Amino acid sequence: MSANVTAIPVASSEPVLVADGVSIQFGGLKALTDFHLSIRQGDLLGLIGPNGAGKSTAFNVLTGVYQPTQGVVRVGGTQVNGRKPHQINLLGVARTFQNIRLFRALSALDNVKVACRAQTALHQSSLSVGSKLRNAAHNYADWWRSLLLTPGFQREERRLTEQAEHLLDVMGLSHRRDEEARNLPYGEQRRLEIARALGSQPRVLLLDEPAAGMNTREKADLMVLIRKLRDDFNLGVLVIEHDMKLVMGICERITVLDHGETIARGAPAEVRSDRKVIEAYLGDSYLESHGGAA
Amino acid sequence: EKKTQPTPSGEAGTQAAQGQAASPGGGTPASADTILLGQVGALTGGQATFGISTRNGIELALKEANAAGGVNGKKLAIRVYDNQSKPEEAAQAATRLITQDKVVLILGDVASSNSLAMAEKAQAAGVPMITPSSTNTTVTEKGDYIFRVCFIDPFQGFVMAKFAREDLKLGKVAVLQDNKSAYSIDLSGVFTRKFTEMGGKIATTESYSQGDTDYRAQLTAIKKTQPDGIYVPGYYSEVGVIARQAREVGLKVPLMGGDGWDSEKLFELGGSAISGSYFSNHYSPDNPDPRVQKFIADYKAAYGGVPDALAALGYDAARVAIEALKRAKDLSGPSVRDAIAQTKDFPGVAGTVTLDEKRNAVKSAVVLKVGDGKTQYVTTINP
Amino acid sequence: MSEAQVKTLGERQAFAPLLTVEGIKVHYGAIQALKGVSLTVGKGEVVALIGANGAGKTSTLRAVSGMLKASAGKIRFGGQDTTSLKAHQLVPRGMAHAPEGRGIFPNMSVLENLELGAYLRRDTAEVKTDMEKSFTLFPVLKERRTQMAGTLSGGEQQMLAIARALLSRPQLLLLDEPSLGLAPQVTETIFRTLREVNQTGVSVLLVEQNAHLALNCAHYGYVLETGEVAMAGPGKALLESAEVRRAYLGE
Amino acid sequence: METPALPIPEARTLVPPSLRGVLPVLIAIPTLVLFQWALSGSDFATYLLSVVGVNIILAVSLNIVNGMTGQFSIGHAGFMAVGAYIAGYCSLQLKEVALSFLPVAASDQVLFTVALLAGGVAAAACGFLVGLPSLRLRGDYLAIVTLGFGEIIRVVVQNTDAFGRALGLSGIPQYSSPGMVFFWVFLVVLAARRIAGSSHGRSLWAIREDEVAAEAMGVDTTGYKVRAFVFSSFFAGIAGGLFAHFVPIINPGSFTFVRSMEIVVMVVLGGLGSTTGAFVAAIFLTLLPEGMRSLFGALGTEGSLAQRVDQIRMPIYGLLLVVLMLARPQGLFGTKEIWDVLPRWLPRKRRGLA
Amino acid sequence: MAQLLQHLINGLAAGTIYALVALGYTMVYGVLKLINFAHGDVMMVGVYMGYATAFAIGREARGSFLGIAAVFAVAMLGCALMGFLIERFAYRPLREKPRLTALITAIGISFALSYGFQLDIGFLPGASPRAFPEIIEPTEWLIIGDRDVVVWNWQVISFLIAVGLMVGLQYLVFGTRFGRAMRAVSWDHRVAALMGIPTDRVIALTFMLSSGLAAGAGLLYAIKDTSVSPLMGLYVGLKAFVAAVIGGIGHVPGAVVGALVLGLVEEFVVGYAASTWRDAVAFGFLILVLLVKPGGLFGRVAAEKV
Ligand SMILES: Nc1ncnc2c1ncn2[C@@H]1O[C@H](COP(=O)(O)OP(=O)(O)OP(=O)(O)O)[C@@H](O)[C@H]1O
Ligand SMILES: Nc1ncnc2c1ncn2[C@@H]1O[C@H](COP(=O)(O)OP(=O)(O)OP(=O)(O)O)[C@@H](O)[C@H]1O
Ligand SMILES: [Mg+2]
Ligand SMILES: [Mg+2]
Repeated sequence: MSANVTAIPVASSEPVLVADGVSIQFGGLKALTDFHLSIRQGDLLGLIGPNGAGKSTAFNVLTGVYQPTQGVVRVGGTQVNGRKPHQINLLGVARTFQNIRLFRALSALDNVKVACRAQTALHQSSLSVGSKLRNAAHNYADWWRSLLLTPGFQREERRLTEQAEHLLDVMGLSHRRDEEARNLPYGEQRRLEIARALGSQPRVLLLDEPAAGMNTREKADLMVLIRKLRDDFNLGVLVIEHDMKLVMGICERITVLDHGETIARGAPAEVRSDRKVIEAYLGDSYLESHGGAA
Repeated sequence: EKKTQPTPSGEAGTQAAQGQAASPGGGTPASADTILLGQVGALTGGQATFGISTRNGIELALKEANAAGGVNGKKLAIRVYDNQSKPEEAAQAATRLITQDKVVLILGDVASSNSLAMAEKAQAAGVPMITPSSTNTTVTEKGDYIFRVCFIDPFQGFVMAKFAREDLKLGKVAVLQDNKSAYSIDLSGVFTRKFTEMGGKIATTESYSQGDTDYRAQLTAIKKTQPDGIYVPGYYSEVGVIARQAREVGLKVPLMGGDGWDSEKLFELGGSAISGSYFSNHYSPDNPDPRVQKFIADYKAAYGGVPDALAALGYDAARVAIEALKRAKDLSGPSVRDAIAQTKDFPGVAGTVTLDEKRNAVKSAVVLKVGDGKTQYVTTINP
Repeated sequence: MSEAQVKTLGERQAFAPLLTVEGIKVHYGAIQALKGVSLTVGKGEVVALIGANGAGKTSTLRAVSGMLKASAGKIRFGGQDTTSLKAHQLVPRGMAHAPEGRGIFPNMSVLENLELGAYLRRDTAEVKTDMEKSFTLFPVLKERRTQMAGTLSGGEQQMLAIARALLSRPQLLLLDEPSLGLAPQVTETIFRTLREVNQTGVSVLLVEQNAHLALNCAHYGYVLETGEVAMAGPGKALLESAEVRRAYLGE
Repeated sequence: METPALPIPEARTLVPPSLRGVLPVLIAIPTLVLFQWALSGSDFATYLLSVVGVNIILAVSLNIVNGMTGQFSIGHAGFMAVGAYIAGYCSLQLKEVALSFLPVAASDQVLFTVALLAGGVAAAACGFLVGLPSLRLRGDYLAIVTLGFGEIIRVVVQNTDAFGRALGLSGIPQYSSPGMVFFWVFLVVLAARRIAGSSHGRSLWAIREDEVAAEAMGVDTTGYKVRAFVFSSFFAGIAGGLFAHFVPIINPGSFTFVRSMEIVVMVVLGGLGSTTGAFVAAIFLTLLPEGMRSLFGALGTEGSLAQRVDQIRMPIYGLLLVVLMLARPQGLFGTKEIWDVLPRWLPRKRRGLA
Repeated sequence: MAQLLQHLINGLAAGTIYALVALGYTMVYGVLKLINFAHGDVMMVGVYMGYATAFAIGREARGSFLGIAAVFAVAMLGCALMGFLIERFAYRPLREKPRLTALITAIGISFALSYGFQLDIGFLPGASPRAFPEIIEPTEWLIIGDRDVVVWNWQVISFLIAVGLMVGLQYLVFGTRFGRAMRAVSWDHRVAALMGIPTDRVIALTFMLSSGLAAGAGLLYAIKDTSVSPLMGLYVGLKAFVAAVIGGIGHVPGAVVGALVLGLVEEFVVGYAASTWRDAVAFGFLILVLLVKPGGLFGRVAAEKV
């Protein structure tokens, strides 16, 4: 099955990304235990928890950076345990990083185009030898097309450029089109990372602390932006964030981790008033300053 | 389908030569009354000492010739280029000598791969080339412009096999060859063949790489086979150390080798361990011939130290060239080539040079015994 | 020197000056990050530096701590001209800098990181007690003593960076966005600690995105805009100013 | 504003898209024929230009792995050796063969091309093998594997009778001409530029910048690294084949690790990732020793110093490398190309343009 | 059996020398992440310094303890100074620059030294190998059977020195303040400076230590194999570098173990298989090790947290 992502029917009620009882251990440290999650397109979910709770680790497991020691990750119904991150990305899962990881010497446009490019690649639908060979043949043939500058290739390049420009525009970065990524201010780098992730035309977008390093005003803008992206691109979005205003403000459901374990899950209001969450994460003062339940 | 092979034959080469090297009518860019020769040799890298010895020998010969009035009133000069012991550098340097410096003749390198690379260029351009000390047979097979003033590997291998079998009466000999050197591999091959033909036995063949300094592994392996002698056709730069380490692991049998051994440094590197070993060579400094003794004295005065075979051969090659230049009717490639080809009974310090139809010198070889700080003449073996 | 028009709100509490920065400029290649920044930090004072992304807050701290060489201007610290001193020469004079991006040593254990904080100190016994103090401040660090710092979570790393900076017993602590990526609770802890530290007489120069927190905590504040000081004033006064509320608090 | 990987300029209306692929070739071939014709009769220039060309191919191809992809290969001479020996061996075997339907010269060139491609493909196959460990190995560890590979190739050749062992292969027909060499130079430069400007090139850049992020954005990093190795070693093999056909002797001593380092130096000096930088640096560093020869040659042929000039060349070369690197640590053009940088070196012009 | 034992001893002796040189590579790499390609050539220069000293003090003085000490002291101090100068002028200006640039200057210095010492002008020694004077008279330390197995005094001395240095350096790196500073500088010298660590001095000292060690290693090597030449640095340097990588470059005991393993592998290939394939097997072994353990025998590929 080598279906193209864009061909998948929009707004399916099928979950796109599913984690089923996922655990991972580093040496003796249980970073994530029995983690369950299910995201559909159009969902806007939050993942919170104290520092070191295992939130980023969860992202890494979902995107194939780490292999779970237990449990199953599924994307669009296919089990993806053992697959490489790029294969999972091609299935429609994109992410940003807690510590910005842009291609620093590349222009903003090229950063996005790198991700756009993925759509022209074949999906490695199975791990069989035949499919691998086919894939390899396709890839080498693709190099030849770009070497020969075939009209088809030129059209493809133009399409990529347009697509990337569009994404820059959406993220309000058009004026930085040709600037090297490392020269962008921090906030714009964060946005560029999101634009890049969108380039791979994901069905699910994972954002790891997108508001970190932003001031209150910028955070407010970001909230609007995330909602807009969800709607315009029909994305499932999962956000890790420590800014409660942001998380509580936009997320429909929230999962709370502590020491790798899921200690609460539910609507913001429920989570916010959960004793365990307050103890482990929010702190009593949060309750004071925000006046308990909404 | 066979095709006529477009190898640079003498005729094609001649035309090229007339177009370039010979066009100024023998004049050189330096000035009209100088004849410029060229040398390509290893001046840097692992084989640098060979190139430098050769250069010294050549330089001495030129100085003498110039002191004696030069060639037909013209002074001789030489340009020396380094080939870093690499064939492509040798080819480049040879090409530069031929086409930029417009030398009338080039003197080649020691290492056969490098001489081969030069020979290709010299032959194609129709510029005569003499290699002083490349003993590999293929070098002069490159064409009729390529000569040598030394004997060839098969002969030298044969000499030592004969000496080992008949004079030293050895039954079982181990071979330790330098795997990076075509010369060493050739000698070891010929020696192995001849020695077994004469009824001897090869105990084992081990190898090392030029530049190594630890041979204990090979020597320990050799020791196990309990040979009567060890044939080490390498260069003195390694042989000296090999001798020391052979003694160290408890091998007391004699070592034998070829002309690559010949250097004053052999005694320094080998210390007392090398004493009592034998090697075949082009000449013996013991030779009482006054010409030889004068050469040795002059060389000592100019460069310090006893000249090795490479210096002697460089000296001979240069003198053969100079004689031929004197005899040649002009300085064009073909004339010089013909003049060199006629070399007969030329009295060199490293034996009498007569060039055969394959442009190789037919010479006898001497066997020397290494003593304390000097070599000692043992015997002469004729082809 | 293009001294900007600095809008000053309110009177500054009197502190004996510890750090004085006069018109420093910093360049990264062709980019000019600081165009003449002047500020002072008094003994025992907490000073906040706020501003949008790329305003030059980090660059200011780097220039002060000697990580960067200012191309113009003067820096005086503890009564000495330190403009041309290198970073490692400033540490023994009482400067500690917890840099942006935390700058922990990932391939060393938590404990070793802390020990590096006390690199110049010879009073082993007191280092021990100081270390115990930081463990009570940040209990996670005690738990993770032997873990490689690189595998700590982001927040844990930030705590480590601060704890390490304190271990040199500085007179002036430079903190670059200490709340970055921290859970709300931890952020509070850190600011509480900051106040405690300040109580012991340590001056703090604090760069923060969370203007609310920072200005609440600070005696005095500066607002940086594109490499220049645009506004200055006591923390509370800035917090109440309409411009700051609009630009940095999103109100 | 420049970007490191210059995207294919869009909407260049002058040339129809269907032609853009082949246009450079159409221009190059007659140019090279002219070039070849202009050179005929000057053997030294011919030889030197061939060496320069081969080094350009080596540097530009290595730049694909070291510069664009950010991997660190120091075994390029090994791939060159594979190409040289395979192509040389083929030509020696085919020496007596002629294609009856072609004139001898044309037939030779056809056979030569076949031999070259055989060498290139063999080298590419080796590149594939060497690229595979990049799955697991990073940075310096990958580098040492490439170095080890190069050394293994050398030992294999040295022990293979068919390859002439230490003596090497000699008598290889001298088919290489500067025209041919520069045709391949042209091909490798064009290919490198087109790769750099394509989505593949961007993926390579991405790997160089941040492998984790590239992987997360759907770039098959291992696949790309292997392909970069294959591509780069193919051209190294071609360079080896060309080399073998003008020296025309090859022996293991020509493909040592020092040789690999020389190519790395060209790439770094040119600016990692800069194709034109590698190009210019290759020319400069190849001609430098020869230039010193000419310079010293002016001293005349007398005297012991004059005899030693060739010995002094190499230490000077080494010191010069240090000085050059100190003077331009980012390389000649950084990651940019000559047309991005040159205008800035000519300040007056720039102001005029701006 | 005796032969096996002898091979074992030979292999360890060869490995010991690799180990001493590899330690220098590993230290510099540990701090600067720089493959100091000039390391082998610095060693070569050190050997020639020792060579000159040995001649200067004369034949009688050579065998004495003071004589030996003088030879080692001159070579090691001389090299330490040279290491300092090289670092100061060729590497330090490039510290903020891409890592490969320093590698190129290292190559440049390597060329300059190895070719420079081939000149026969002035005090330079010329290209030919020279015999290193016997400063330690070789004596049999242990003889088994009818000289079936011989262990020499210098083999024992070198081995003990290598192991001692390994322990000492390991302690230096992990047990001392200076070592902690080295490791901090190794990760990020800018942040290290914020801890009060004088980074320039730490790096310079590391270089001097590594260069001094190289000289010492070179002298032991020269005592063992008696032949010294301008190219010795290239050959030994490459092998020692391989050894350091096998052990996990940057890892002190790893360098020693890797070197001993490499020495043994080479020895046994020559002794029991085909001597012509020695280098291929050595590198094949290296590649094999790396494929199984991508960070070398002891090294860890730094865990990168995403
Ligand atoms: N590669 C690794 N090796 C060892 N431990 C790890 C590794 N990656 C993460 N950990 C540990 O797993 C735990 C969870 O880390 P994680 O980064 O997922 O936390 P987090 O919830 O994202 O925290 P933060 O909000 O601070 O970013 C931490 O204690 C961390 O030390
Ligand atoms: N290493 C660098 N190279 C080039 N430009 C830089 C570098 N570091 C900072 N800059 C530029 O200098 C300016 C000031 O940067 P600085 O990091 O000081 O800002 P900041 O106020 O700390 O911002 P942030 O809130 O994003 O941390 C910015 O325009 C930035 O792009
Ligand atoms: Mg995290
Ligand atoms: Mg900042």
